[in-house]
Amino acid sequence: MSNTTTDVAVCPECEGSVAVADVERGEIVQCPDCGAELEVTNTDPVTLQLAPEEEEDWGE
Amino acid sequence: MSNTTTDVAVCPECEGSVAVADVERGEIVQCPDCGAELEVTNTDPVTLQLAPEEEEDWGE
Amino acid sequence: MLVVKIGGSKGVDLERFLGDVPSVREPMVLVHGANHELNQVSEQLGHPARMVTSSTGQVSRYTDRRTMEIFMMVYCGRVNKTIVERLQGLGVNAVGLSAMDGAIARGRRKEQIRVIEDGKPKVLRGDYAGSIQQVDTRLLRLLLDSGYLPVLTPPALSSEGEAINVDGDKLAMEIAAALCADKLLIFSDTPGLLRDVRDEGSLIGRIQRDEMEQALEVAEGRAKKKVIAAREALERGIGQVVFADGRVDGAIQKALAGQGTVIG
Amino acid sequence: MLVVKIGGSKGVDLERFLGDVPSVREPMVLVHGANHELNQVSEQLGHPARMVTSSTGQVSRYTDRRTMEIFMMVYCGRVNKTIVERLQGLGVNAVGLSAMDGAIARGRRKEQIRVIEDGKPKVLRGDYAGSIQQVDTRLLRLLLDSGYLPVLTPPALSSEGEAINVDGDKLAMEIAAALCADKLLIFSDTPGLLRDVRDEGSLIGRIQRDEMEQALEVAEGRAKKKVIAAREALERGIGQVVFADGRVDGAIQKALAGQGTVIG
Repeated sequence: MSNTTTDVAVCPECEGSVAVADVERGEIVQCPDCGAELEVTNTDPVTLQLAPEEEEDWGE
Repeated sequence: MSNTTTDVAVCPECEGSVAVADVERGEIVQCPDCGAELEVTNTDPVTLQLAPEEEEDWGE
Repeated sequence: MLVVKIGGSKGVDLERFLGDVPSVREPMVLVHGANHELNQVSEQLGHPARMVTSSTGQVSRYTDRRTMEIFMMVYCGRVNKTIVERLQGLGVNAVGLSAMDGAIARGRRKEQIRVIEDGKPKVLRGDYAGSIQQVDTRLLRLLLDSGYLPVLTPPALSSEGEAINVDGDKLAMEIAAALCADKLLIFSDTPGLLRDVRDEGSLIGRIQRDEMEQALEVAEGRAKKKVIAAREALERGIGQVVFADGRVDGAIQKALAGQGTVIG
Repeated sequence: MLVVKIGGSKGVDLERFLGDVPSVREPMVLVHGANHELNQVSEQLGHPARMVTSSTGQVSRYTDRRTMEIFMMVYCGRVNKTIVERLQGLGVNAVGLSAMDGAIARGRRKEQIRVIEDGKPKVLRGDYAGSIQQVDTRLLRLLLDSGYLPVLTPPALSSEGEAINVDGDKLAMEIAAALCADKLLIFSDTPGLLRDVRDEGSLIGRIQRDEMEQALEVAEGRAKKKVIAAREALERGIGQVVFADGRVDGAIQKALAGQGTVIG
């Protein structure tokens, strides 16, 4: 058993609980209840916000 | 006594002999006979040519 | 009117390519990249390039503020001015500019971008990169009408007046469209668009306007981005787009004569 | 017509200085150096600056080809384009140029120079540095007449079309003379010319045209070079030369109002 720490955060969309392990700031996770794509804005403790839309076409 | 190696080169102006020790390429030495300012163009063996005139005013 | 894009790929000998510029009689804007040099200098300065991939596979450079400083040094400093130096030495009255100068190209900075890094989907912020929204050709026309040769490089300007990294091919295409260029010549270290990127013999010679869709299937990775740009270029009124070999002597004249992949 | 020189000294906050530019109504050319940044980046790239001294005590940077590449990166890349970015953000339509662009300044490259290094007199070759012989103002006038603000930096062009390092103050003076500028404002990290370089209170306020010789005795090192440039500037028809403090808010307006060392 690897000693991953599992955190439980609240989904900002449906207030369901989202279990996350070993996430980095900026990482995108999916809410198991409502399926919303959420961005990890902090890791200690883990806080989530709705991830921005996908956008194409950047620099070189 | 430091083990400086002394070379003897020929002055291009007066063909006098110029003894030089531990010189670098580009260094300026003076001919003991005619006083001309000479540039060391090579060190192994030492060769001399007349040094260019002094010029002022360069970059930053 | 001609717009010529010379890439930042390492295979192209810039010195040799520029030797052909004096032979070009018509008004011309030269747009260049410096991708390869930027990777080298970033490494030397201890801030190695961080390439990120979008979920659709598009690869681009994450351009934080430190990267943008090095970007300016390499694109606007070393490569742009080495080109100007070389052209002036050939008697061509070049004027080197970034797309910020005279606010030539303005774009929108992506506040945050979604990428896949180490297999994980992420949101990245503080990326000084974006897409071009508008081109102001007044400065370019002023220079062209007075006989100068503009040598243009990213970065462009965001609406908030910040430097933003924009794709060199896209910049060339936007400039060509805005100047209603007859031809947009895009040079790199391959003979043109290849059916099989590993086989330089698999050159696609000609793509008529109605064969664009098939061409899109053929191209991979960076080449795919180039075909997308070409299609849009034709839609925007540019007469012809040519992907040609920047490594050969007389590269520009050969491309003008149709050597490479001619589209439109 | 105003020519403003902002030095490469580390003491000046460029961001803050540029905040005053929008307040200037008359046509203006901004000339800048980047001495301090060049020393830093040369160090980081493992090619540290090699300063050499002439037999008359003049200190300058030995500019071999590798140094010139870094020079272009720092002067024409980082500093020039950061200034353009900042000014565009302030709504000033800046156009960044080196003195090679449009062949603005041509000069003679010294094939070899005589220096004193480690106490020994030497001849150094391969120095891409020189003095300005001729200025072509057409590109600058074209830009000024169309409402752009040229932001100019060394290097200049040698007669063989090579980039050459030229003194930033001299470049500003040559440009001011060629444009028949009313005022040449030279900013640095001191209040102006000081009787005693260690004492910022020893500011020389005014030097009339006939007091130039005494001023030359007062100045030391880099300041001496500045006074020589000022004298020549007046002889070449520039109305007034002001050495002023680049660190204060509203630096340009204060210099225009006579704060600093006013000559002529």
